[in-house]
Amino acid sequence: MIGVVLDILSWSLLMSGSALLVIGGIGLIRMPDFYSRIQAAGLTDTLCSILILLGLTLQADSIPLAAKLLFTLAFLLFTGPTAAHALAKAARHDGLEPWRRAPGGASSKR
Amino acid sequence: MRIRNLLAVTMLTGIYSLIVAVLFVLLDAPDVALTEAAVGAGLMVILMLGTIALTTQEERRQSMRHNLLALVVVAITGAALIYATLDMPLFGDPEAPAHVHLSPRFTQESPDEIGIPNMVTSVLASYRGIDTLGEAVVVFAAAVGVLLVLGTGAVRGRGHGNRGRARREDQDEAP
Amino acid sequence: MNRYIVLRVITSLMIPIILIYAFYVQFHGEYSPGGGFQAGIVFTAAFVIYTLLYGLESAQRAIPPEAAHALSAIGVLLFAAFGFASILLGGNFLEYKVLLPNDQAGETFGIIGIELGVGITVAAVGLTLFYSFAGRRGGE
Amino acid sequence: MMFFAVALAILFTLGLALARAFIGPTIHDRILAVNVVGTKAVLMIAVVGFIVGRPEFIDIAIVYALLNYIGIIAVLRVFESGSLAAEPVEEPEQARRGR
Amino acid sequence: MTEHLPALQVVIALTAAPLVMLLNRLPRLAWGVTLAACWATLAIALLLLLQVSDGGEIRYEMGGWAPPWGIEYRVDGANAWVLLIIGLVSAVVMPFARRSVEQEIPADRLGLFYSAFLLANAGLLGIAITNDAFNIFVFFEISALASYALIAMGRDRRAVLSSYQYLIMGTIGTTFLLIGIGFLYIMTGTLNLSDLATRLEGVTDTRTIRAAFGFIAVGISLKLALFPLHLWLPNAYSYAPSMVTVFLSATATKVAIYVLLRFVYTVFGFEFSFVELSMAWVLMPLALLGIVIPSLVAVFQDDVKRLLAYSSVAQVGYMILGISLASALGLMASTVHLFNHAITKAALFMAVGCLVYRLGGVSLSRVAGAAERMPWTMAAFVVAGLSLIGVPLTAGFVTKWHLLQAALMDGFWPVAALLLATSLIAAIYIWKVVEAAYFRAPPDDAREVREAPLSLLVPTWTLTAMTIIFGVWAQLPISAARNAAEALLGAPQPW
Amino acid sequence: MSRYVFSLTLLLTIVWLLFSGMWTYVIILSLGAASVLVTVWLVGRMNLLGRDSEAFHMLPAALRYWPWLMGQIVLANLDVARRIFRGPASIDPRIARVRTLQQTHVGRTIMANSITLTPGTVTLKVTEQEIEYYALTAEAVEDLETGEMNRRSLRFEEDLS
Amino acid sequence: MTWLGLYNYWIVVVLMMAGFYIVIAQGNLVKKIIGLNIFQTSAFIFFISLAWREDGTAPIVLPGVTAYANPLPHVLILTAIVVGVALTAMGLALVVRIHEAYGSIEEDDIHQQDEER
Amino acid sequence: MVSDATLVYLALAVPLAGMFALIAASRWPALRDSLVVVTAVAMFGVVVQLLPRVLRGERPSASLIELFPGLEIAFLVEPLGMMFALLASGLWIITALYAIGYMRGARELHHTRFHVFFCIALFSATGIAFSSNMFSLFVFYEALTLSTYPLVAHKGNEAAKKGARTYLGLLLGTSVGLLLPAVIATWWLAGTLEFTPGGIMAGNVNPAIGGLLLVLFMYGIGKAALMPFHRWLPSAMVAPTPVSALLHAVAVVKAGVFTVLKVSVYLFGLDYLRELATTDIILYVAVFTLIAASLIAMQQDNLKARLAYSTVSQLSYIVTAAMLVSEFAALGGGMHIVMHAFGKITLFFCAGAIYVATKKTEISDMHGLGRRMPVTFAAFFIGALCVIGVPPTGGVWSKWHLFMGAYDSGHQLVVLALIVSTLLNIAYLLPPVVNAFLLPPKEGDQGGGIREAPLLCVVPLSLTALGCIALFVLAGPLAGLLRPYLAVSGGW
Ligand code: NA
Ligand code: NA
Repeated sequence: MIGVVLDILSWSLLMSGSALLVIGGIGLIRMPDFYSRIQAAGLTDTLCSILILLGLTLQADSIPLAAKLLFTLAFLLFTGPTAAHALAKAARHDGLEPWRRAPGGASSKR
Repeated sequence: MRIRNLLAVTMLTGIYSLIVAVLFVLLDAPDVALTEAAVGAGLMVILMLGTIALTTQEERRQSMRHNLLALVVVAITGAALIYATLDMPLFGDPEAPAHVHLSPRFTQESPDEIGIPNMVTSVLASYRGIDTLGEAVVVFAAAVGVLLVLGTGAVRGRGHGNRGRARREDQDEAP
Repeated sequence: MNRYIVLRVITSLMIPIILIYAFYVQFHGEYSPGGGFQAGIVFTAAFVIYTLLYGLESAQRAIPPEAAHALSAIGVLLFAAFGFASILLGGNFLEYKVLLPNDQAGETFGIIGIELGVGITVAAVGLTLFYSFAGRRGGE
Repeated sequence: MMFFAVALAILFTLGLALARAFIGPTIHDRILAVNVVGTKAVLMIAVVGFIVGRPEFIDIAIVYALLNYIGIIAVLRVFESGSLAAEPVEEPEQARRGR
Repeated sequence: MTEHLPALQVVIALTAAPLVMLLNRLPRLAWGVTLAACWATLAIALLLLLQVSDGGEIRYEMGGWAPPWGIEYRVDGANAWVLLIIGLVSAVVMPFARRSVEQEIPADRLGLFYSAFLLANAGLLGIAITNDAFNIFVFFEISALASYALIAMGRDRRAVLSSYQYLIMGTIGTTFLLIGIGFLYIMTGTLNLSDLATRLEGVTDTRTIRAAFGFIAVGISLKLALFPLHLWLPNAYSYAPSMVTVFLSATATKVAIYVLLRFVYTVFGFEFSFVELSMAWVLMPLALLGIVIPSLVAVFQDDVKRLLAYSSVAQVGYMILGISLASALGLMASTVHLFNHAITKAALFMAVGCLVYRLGGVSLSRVAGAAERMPWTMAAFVVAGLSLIGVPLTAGFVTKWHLLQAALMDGFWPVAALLLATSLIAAIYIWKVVEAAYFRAPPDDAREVREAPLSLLVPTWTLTAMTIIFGVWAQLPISAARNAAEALLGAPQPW
Repeated sequence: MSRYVFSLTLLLTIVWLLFSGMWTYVIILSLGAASVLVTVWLVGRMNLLGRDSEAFHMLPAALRYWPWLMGQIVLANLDVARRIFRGPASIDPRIARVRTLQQTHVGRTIMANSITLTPGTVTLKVTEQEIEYYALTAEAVEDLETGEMNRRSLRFEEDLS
Repeated sequence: MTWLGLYNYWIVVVLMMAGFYIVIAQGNLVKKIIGLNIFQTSAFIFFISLAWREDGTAPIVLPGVTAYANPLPHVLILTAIVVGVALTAMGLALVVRIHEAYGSIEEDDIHQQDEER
Repeated sequence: MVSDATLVYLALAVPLAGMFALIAASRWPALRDSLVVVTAVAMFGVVVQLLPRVLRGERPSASLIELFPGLEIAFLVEPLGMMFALLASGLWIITALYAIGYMRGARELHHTRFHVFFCIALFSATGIAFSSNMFSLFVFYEALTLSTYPLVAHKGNEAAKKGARTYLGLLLGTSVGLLLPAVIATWWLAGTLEFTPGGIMAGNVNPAIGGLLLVLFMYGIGKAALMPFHRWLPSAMVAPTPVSALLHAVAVVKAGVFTVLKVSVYLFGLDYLRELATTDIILYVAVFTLIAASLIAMQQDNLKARLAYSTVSQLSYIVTAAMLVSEFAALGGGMHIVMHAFGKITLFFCAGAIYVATKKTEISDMHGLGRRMPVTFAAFFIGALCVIGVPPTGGVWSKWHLFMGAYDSGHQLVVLALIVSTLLNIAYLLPPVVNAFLLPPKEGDQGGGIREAPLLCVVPLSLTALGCIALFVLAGPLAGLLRPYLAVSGGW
């Protein structure tokens, strides 16, 4: 019984993670500039990793395996944003300007 | 499509290694995958970055010389490789000579003979121990070679690190 | 104040973990993927990232280049020592089963030993290479 | 079966990221793409481990995650300052002052 | 302990290397340890050669694992001969090395340098002694890696460049070799050379095995600098430090040729290589071109070292020619030339090393008039040069004699004629140097030059004397070469 | 100092045991013990002991902070995913700054990483007084200016000391 | 997966030849080494493929399983990878020195300089 | 009683020992020069010791080393070799005296090197003379080429180096390119290289191949200067005169024709030679060379060049003798080795003496010199007569045998050619003497202060001139010495 519940839970975690992953990948292509693509990449780095690795952890059959999966997750959560920050910082440092909407467009909302 | 920045090329090389590593996992070769990941995405990238840092990031235009001779050599080699595959056992065939000759002893008896479950380690360290000693020596030889060619890189006793090389060092702190 | 706050904080958290992980890879090569070579590279990686963020001088204070050089040789010698020990104990070169009364135990012992030798060599060589490249200043 | 679905999704994203790595256009885009490929490969290896029935090979994923991170930092370091090593670190006391 | 000689043959040099590296701060001691290791290596090689001189063989199971599961070292007449060549050259070159290397290599890297030398040495020994296809690859790379480092230590900036080019070419070569070994493995499931020979019998008609033969042959040909794959060699030999040139020219290509012989004769078998694949018809034209063209190029060189380097390519051609004659006598001529050329070329490059030591360089204009100030050095050069030309009573003549005989026996008259013509070309390029040294006035800015020190002269003359000794008492090398040929052919021959 | 050595040793031991799973093999356990000691020694040599952070005793504070952050991450993810579907027309990027309340490296790092971790914003530069960041939308800037994240990460920092 | 037959080998061949072409035709010394890496790595795939068997699993003991991939090629390639990185390190070190001596890492520039001398 | 082998070794060892002594004494010129003479005398003494034994019909032999089974360096003294060795070592004594005088008088440098290589050349020549098989002979033949190279290049100027290059190139080229393959093929076909009475080819080598081998041998023995491979000989004239005298009138060129005779008689055998199609071809090449070289000699104004072409021509006499395949001619060929040696060395000595005394090298500059250097020119006259073959010199006997041989074997054309050639000899050898005595000195050539060359030059040339005359009487004993060589070769 518990097995079935865990399976279903893990299933849904994995599926939603995969969905986010695909969306992030599309964003990586679709977003207009480097900074906005970082956000798309962030999508895949954070929640997506969390969902997939948690989903896998539920399938793990030993403590070391579960520990390693969670460790991997923690590691990704630590390093992902750090790398993203370093990247963005370097780009900024290099003088890369963010993409702006055309004046008079939706930005006038603010 | 040409990518002229060597940094980008380096990273793509790392990616290639990584994809190959994934492939190795798929092919049931976790030890090799681990090594390929460690080397191809780790050490190799670091060494290339070190080289680029000491030389240049930009490749000159048209350093690729499309010459006919190279193309012919590559074509012949490729044809020879394809030719060679034609009589090979099919991919994954359990009856292939590679699976019936030496392999059975390694996979069936080595756990008892050696007492450890990782057959790759058994073969590597015991059955083919001298190969592995050779491998360690190759690594050692690389150190000797690089020390001979590049020196030790010791920074002690020669003032401060690489300050002279850094560019735009302090702008970061500006508001 | 320095420009790597975020990186340094995160990384200094990670370095001990990377190091212990390297040792884990080193000593579990008999049971799971890994072994001396992979462990050596992971070990080197810890020092690479340390150098990236704290400078070469700090890294060389932690493990001086001379020590790395010596260790790269010592690792090989450790490996070879197991070979010579096998000969002295009546076996062929690298015949670990003669090292301990029980054949299987001897093999395991030998493998752990030579993997350690490989690990030491690879880690030390990795460091040596990294030092040589990172510490190089043009046209010596 | 569900692992296959996840693997396919990862493969899809890997492909898109690879495309971004080739397209660029800036070096930053490429590094970003490489980073994405790296982290997705970590997931891929973890999932493949389950597919081939040997999930304990997650070790490979961990090593890769580690090296990918270091690689990205190193690339940025070289790109920024043209050198692998950071400038000498300030005194430890100064560093601890922040605590 | 004697049963461990095959292992010790390689392992002594292999473990001396890290030891010597630890002694980097004590260069003299490092040199001493290296010397001791080389002499021990020579002693072991001699013992092994004696043990197999009756046509027998020695087998040694590494790690106590029986072949084909474990790696086996196997010594027979053929590789004992090659081991002796390596041992001899390294044992003679080390005494020579001390002064020469101290002058050419920075003092803080001497230990590293000797360590690299030992690695190159151990690699070559390992290639020669192992009976495992993949182990050959590993030792190839050990020696190659060390060689790249050694060559890069030359003082000219082109040394580094030529080392790089050698690295690229050499690595392509070993990768080809690896691919070929892979093909063999996929069809047989084994790596042990003897086991391969047996298990190949059923599958030689497959395309995979034919391709394996091709990749292995091309890969090794790159390593042995077979024309036209020789491009790396002249630069590498020209710009390397003197001692390195001496050692590599005398050993590296020889070992590669041995590996080729091993694969062609022992693994694939004479029948497959020469009858089914008609290998001779590929090798012979290449060998002939490889003799003629580099010889001609050598004539036009201005730098003595470079001249001798091109001559080395031509000499490789002689060895390959002997193989391509596809006869026992031709094979024997090649194997005896392995030795004769090793001592001859080593002696020549040592003499050049002496000149470099005193003159700083060896362009013809710099060598001009050297004979008067350095009579012993130049005398050694002349004597060894005569051996290179193939003048009677020198080692070189013994080779030519058998090679010509083998060519005539199969009715290859034009080949014989070409061989003789190239001997004359050799006479021309050697004589260019002799003429400059003896009959030209020294350059005006010539420094006060003295004869090379004894520590350089004695090794030089040791080898020079050998070119005479083994040209006069030729039975020794000839019987060893016959033994080697019989080991490769797998049957006694009616010589 | 000994506090750091102790907590590090403990952390490493736990990590080793979790990874290893071979709790009955004496050889492995003793090798593990040796590994832990060598690692601690090396970390000491690297001058990292108690330098910028100390992983182990962050745990309680982290446990309090993380659930909230998780929520933020989920919300932000959904937002960005929606905007990816709508295309570039739906975003309005800008660069903004927020004053930091934190006093330590660790505190500022947590703030900075939290900004980055929530999709839609990424930290560009961290100084003593403020964090410069890029935001995909105006809404994201407004969220940060409410100071919720600032307050919570300050709390984290206070928990640590 | 025998349905893959030999096709997978052919893909490997294409990869290998791409690397090989870069080695020969590239004038940039760093890229040449990268080409060499691709060439070698692709050759490694070939070896690992031949070790795989469709009814097997990774060669680490799994209770109840008897069919394992052949560990021998894995060992060979482990060694070959290590050899490859050692060669790369050496090659890159040489490139650094060439750059110091010639101020360029483009083959044409370098040869031109030596000819001028 | 010294054993045969010891004597043979001693004959070879003396020049080598002398060489080392010379090197040791190089700092003391007087000592060094006396050592040269002592060595030459000692060597001649040793060689003479062998003569009685050979005359008694003994064949002193020694085997030095065996390279590998069947291939050895070994010696056997037979009449032809005995004669050659006596000739070379005997004339060396005189040449040594002359050389000392010449080197000092002409202010040449590097005396020690000069004498050292002279010793090696003599050693090699002796080795050639005593070789018991073709391999040994080949070895010493090459050694002779190599050791004379430094002598030819002695002056070290461009001309000397160029001449020496031609010299070495042609001699080494022919020997390695043609002689060596011939030797190897012979070994392979006949199974031995031993000089055997009656030859080793018959029955082993079919005449078609044999004919080819003959061509290889005859052209391979470049020192015999058969056209078109004669160019080395005039080139060698850049050498100091003693070199030209001993080596290029005696040791080197005679080594060539000596080898021709040995090969014809002991490898091919006259009977076998008759069967070969190419024998006549070589014969006519030799005849052509003989005439053509004479014609060229006539056009040379440089005295040494003229003598050189004369030598080319005279060598062809001996080759002709061998190819006539007549015992009579072969005897004549053997004798001509000696006769021509004495005649030509005298002529070279004279040329050297003229150079030392006047620095003149061109014949047209020598008008009227006869009265100032009467001894020299008188000797020149006698030498010329000997070469031409006019009584009372020894030359007449060898020519006589040659004529008879040609006539006997029915080669009328050759007889005619020999007559024409003799006339040409007269035409190019006598004018220098005649002009020197009869014509007045050229305008502007005061000739003031010209006297005879130093005594060390004049005495040797007088001695050899006397030798030419003495040979007229000694021809009988010489023929007696040589007869056994023919007895075994011809079968009569
Ligand atoms: Na964010
Ligand atoms: Na983010």
